[in-house]
Amino acid sequence: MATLDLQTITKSFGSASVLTGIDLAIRDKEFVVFVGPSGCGKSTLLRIIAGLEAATTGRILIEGVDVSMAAPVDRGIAMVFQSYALYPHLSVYENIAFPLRVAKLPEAEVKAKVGRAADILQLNDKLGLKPGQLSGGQRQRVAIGRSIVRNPKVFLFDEPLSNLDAALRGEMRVELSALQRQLDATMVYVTHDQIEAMTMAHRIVVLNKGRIEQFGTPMELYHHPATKFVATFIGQPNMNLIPATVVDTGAEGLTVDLPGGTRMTLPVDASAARKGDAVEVGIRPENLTLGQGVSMRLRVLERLGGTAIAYGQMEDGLKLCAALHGDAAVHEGEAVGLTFASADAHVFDATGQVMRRQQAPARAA
Amino acid sequence: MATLDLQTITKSFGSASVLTGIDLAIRDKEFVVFVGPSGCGKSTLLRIIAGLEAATTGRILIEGVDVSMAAPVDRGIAMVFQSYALYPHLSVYENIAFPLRVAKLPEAEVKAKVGRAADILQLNDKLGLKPGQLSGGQRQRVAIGRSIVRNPKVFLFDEPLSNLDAALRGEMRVELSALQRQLDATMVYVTHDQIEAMTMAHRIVVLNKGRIEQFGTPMELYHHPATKFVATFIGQPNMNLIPATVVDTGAEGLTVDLPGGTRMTLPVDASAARKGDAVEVGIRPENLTLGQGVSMRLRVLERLGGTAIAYGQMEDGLKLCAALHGDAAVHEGEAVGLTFASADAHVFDATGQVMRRQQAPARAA
Amino acid sequence: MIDRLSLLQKLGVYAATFVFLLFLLMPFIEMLRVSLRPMSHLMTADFTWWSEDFSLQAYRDMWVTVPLLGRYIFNSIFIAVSVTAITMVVVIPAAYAYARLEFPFKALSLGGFLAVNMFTGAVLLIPLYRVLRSLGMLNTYWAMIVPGVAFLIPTGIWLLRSYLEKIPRELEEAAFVDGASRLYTLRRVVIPLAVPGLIVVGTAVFIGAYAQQFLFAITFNNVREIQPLPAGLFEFIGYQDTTWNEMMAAALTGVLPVMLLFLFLQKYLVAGLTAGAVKE
Amino acid sequence: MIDRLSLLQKLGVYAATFVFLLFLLMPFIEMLRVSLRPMSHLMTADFTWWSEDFSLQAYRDMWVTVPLLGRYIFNSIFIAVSVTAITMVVVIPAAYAYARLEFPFKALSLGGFLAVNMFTGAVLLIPLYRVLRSLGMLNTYWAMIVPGVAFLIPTGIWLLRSYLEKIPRELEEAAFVDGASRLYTLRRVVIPLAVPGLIVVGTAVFIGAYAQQFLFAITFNNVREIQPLPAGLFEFIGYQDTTWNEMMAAALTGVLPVMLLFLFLQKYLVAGLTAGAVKE
Repeated sequence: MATLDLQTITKSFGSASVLTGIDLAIRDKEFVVFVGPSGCGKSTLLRIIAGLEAATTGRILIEGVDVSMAAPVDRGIAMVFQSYALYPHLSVYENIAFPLRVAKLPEAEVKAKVGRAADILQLNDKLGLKPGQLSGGQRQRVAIGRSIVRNPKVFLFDEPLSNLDAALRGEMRVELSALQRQLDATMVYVTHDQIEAMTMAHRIVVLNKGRIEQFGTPMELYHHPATKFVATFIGQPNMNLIPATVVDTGAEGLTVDLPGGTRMTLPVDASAARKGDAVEVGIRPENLTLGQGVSMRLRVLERLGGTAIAYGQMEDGLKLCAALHGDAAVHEGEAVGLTFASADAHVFDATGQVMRRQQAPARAA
Repeated sequence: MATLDLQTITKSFGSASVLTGIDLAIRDKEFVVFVGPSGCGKSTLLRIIAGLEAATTGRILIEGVDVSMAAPVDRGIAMVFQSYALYPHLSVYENIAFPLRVAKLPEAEVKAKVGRAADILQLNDKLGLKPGQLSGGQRQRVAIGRSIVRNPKVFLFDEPLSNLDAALRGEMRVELSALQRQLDATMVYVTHDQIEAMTMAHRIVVLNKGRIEQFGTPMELYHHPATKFVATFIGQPNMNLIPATVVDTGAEGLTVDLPGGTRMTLPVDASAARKGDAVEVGIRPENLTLGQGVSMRLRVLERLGGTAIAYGQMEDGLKLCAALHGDAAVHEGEAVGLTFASADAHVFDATGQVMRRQQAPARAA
Repeated sequence: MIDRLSLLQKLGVYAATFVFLLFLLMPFIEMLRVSLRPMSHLMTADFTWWSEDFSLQAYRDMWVTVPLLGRYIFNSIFIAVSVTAITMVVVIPAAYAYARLEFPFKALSLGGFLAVNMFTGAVLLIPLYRVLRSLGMLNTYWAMIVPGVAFLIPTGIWLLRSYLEKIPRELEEAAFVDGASRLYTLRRVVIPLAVPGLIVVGTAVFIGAYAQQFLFAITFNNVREIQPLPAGLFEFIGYQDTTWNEMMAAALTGVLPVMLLFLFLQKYLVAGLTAGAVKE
Repeated sequence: MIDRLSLLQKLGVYAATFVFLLFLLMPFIEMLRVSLRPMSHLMTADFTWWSEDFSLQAYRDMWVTVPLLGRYIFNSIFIAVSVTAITMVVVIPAAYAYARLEFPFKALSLGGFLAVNMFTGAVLLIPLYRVLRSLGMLNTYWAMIVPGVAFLIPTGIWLLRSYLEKIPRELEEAAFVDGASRLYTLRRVVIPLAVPGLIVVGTAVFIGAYAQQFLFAITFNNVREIQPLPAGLFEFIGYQDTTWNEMMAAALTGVLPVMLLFLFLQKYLVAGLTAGAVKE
């Protein structure tokens, strides 16, 4: 339905800078997720798009029209709040009808539009109830119902699943994905949960300290994280980071010494690296296997059926985590050797920037 | 250090019954997790053990001594609260020392005990700070510090990780497991998160509507759920439940007709079943593979790298979920056939009770 | 939390509660006792809880002694109701502004309101007299209504503000996103949710208005027909002796209709007093 | 939420705020003006904001006209401070009980407190007189302190209770689990965390005590030496004429030390007024 462009958005509260120069072009019908740790500015950015807060500088364009100074209702956006923000004294019907009442639509039109929204969200038999009588998932659906009756161009979601329990969260994730396809709408979704981001988004914006760390598809972020921050934020359990020293650079990659003395040549773009540089080798727990390589003392083993997550420490105290086969014959307290394929390694320089991997899955998911 | 026995504990608020006849024997040095949906009574049960609420009937024994009428401090328990309950006006040192101050210990002894707790929890350089200056994980550690200075016999944890973000939660889970080993203490831990329960517990108590549904090791619960409730509560994504009709019973198991006409013989104890009975066949998403069996229309496919979670609906509207290989050649919107090994199936009768599986992984994890 | 008290401790708690309430209620009990006894027995010093000469005679005689008594009771209630109505009309938007908006001198003026209350009693009577005289309001109902409103607005804002702050901000933001104006939101969202708080604050203002009218009446009004009850009670003080028993009976009778109203509102008052944040 | 106002609307908001504050502050301004002008010019009806004959003469003369003025100011503050201290000692445990414990007649007595306040002004004066007389307290400081305490306890409980309720219950439960008694918890956990609330409630009680003393003083006391300022002001009313300007000057001077204290406490007051639940 609509494109959404953010141009050099900044936001400061007094002397505290919350957002610094956000540039972003969201395509029509795209499902974009803003993800990042708390305090990264993702909610503020959403509220600026909604018109609940004013950007300090910068422009917001919806369908190419500058709406930076427009009221929320004139921007063609709708927002679903974290707490759902349902009016406890109004029925489900009146909650969904609220935006239409504000717009003073005739009763017949209100009835038709609320009915259509209730159909989509399977709320027909709940219209007479008060929000207090609904379950968490139903309240969530009422909040979505209120947002769709106005046929907005862009939907904004502010951590809509954070108040639900784990099982329901998984279910609603699927419902929201399906809804986005059904409505064929542009959606912007804020969450701190990287799993939600990875499973729902067409493209993900990773925010950190008010800046965009990376903007790309889930698989791009997983296989080609641009920075150490993205690499450790995406994926569960977190990527391991092992300090290493550059001993050689060449066309076939970067040769490094790992702690414990193992020397490996990693297939990354080593053009900027120099002999003797301190780098960090990133390796995902799921890419570590038992074998000769680095050694750690196993502290805790979590058996999850198919896999077992092994947590341990290297001699110098560095924590490591490996996702092993469920039947791995290792025991808590013993020393375990771990190895990995050189193609699975990520390398980050001292500033946290990645060295481009040469061999890795294709960019398309 | 101590055993904990609950004998026919019940609790009612007015006419509302919250707990109905809880019997439980927790072993010395055991890590037991109470898990269940909100409102199942798990927190109330913990508060009764702590002495914050009185049971309506029943007895609590710690190390074999009846403490039902004793004050919390005389029970030899310590509790870590969901909000951590740190005193914002006191320093970390004074927070940890609080129980010792109440007990009017001499200053030298207080200093020694707080120092020891701070060593264990790596809080030595934070003792002068106020709780407001700490991160979430550090506050958590201070709360634990306050609980260990008194050398309690039993530690009680009330959803201690629910205020932390996902990454930190994983880390603290490992810390807590390690701490339990280090202190060699009996611990009771309440959570609504089945993943925490599965990864941390020696044994899990699954509570539902004030009753114990099952008490066993994580692997027992995963492979041998006693009821439909436990089966769907444990494991993520949730177990699929497919309605089926019994066509034959025998020594080799139960023969059923699945929707779509497939007939399978499932190796379960079918002695109580009768021909024509309606049963539900439970099958975990990770045990479903592509093939001839039941058919569903694929609605949403979440690609998670190694695996892809497929959500769909059968013809009669029943929702199914399957965890497929990441490279599975299926697309959203198309019909997909799914099959499973008969040994992986669980069968539940009309009352939700399981029929014992004949072939299944050993009971020990 | 469990408080395990021995039987003796429990008895102690109940006894302490009883003594405390008795201390607070002492003047009322004294009023009731006096109103029930004949004048001639009043000066006997013995204090008994129950006496055989109790009668309702004073409740009959008082209407004769002070013929305008009914009028005084009406005036009292009329003035208190008017003050409450006018105050609430001003207080609701003002408290909302203090709860939600940012504006210059917000904290300072909120503190200043407290200071205004300090003068309520006496110090301000003389300048108020001058202000009311120059406005031509002396010896009218306005003389008792306007000062009441002026002094109760700060208290009302102060009390209502904390109720409005408990209404989740997201509810208003949601209305704002849907195109509702501040006033529409106040009318359709905030006020309906604040009803328990409005009842409590309205009651508190009413009580304040009732308590204050005496001072304003004796200072700014000397027209008998519009005098409120507390001032009218002085008519029981005769040239030769004062009919204390009738005076107390009249005071209790005047408050009775209000007490019945409170009893009727009790359920809402308790709800308002114990209300936390609005849950959805 | 963003409120986009045009320049004209903004000017309107400021103008409305100004008029509203002016209305509230009018009596003070009038007091100040009168105190600054010589007696002979007071009766000229013209209202001007600033006049050339303003002088501080009245602030010097007043000490001569009423020699005990200093004593009156001291009495006022002494009575208000005593009332506040005694009230707070009773209110803190009582408010804690109302915030946290369950006991019989809880809601009813809380509502009853409101009703007590209704009588503050006048109706209760006469029975109070009788009670105080039989206790032998007339014409002592106690005559002005005891009724003040009795009437302010309900208000104090009412106000402080809502502050104490904001303290997370888990903090107290944690102390309880660690073996602390109710009183230890109150002393070491609850009171330190409630300091902003205690300052606000203490201030409100002090203001109430200051405002009420006039009525109690003129009714229950006729000893000049222990009279508080508001009653002492009447000495400016002479046989022939009233030195209005000195009276106003004395009223303002008497309140000045209190105002300075408030200014000093302002930071804490604002903190208390704007405080939400205690965060860790």
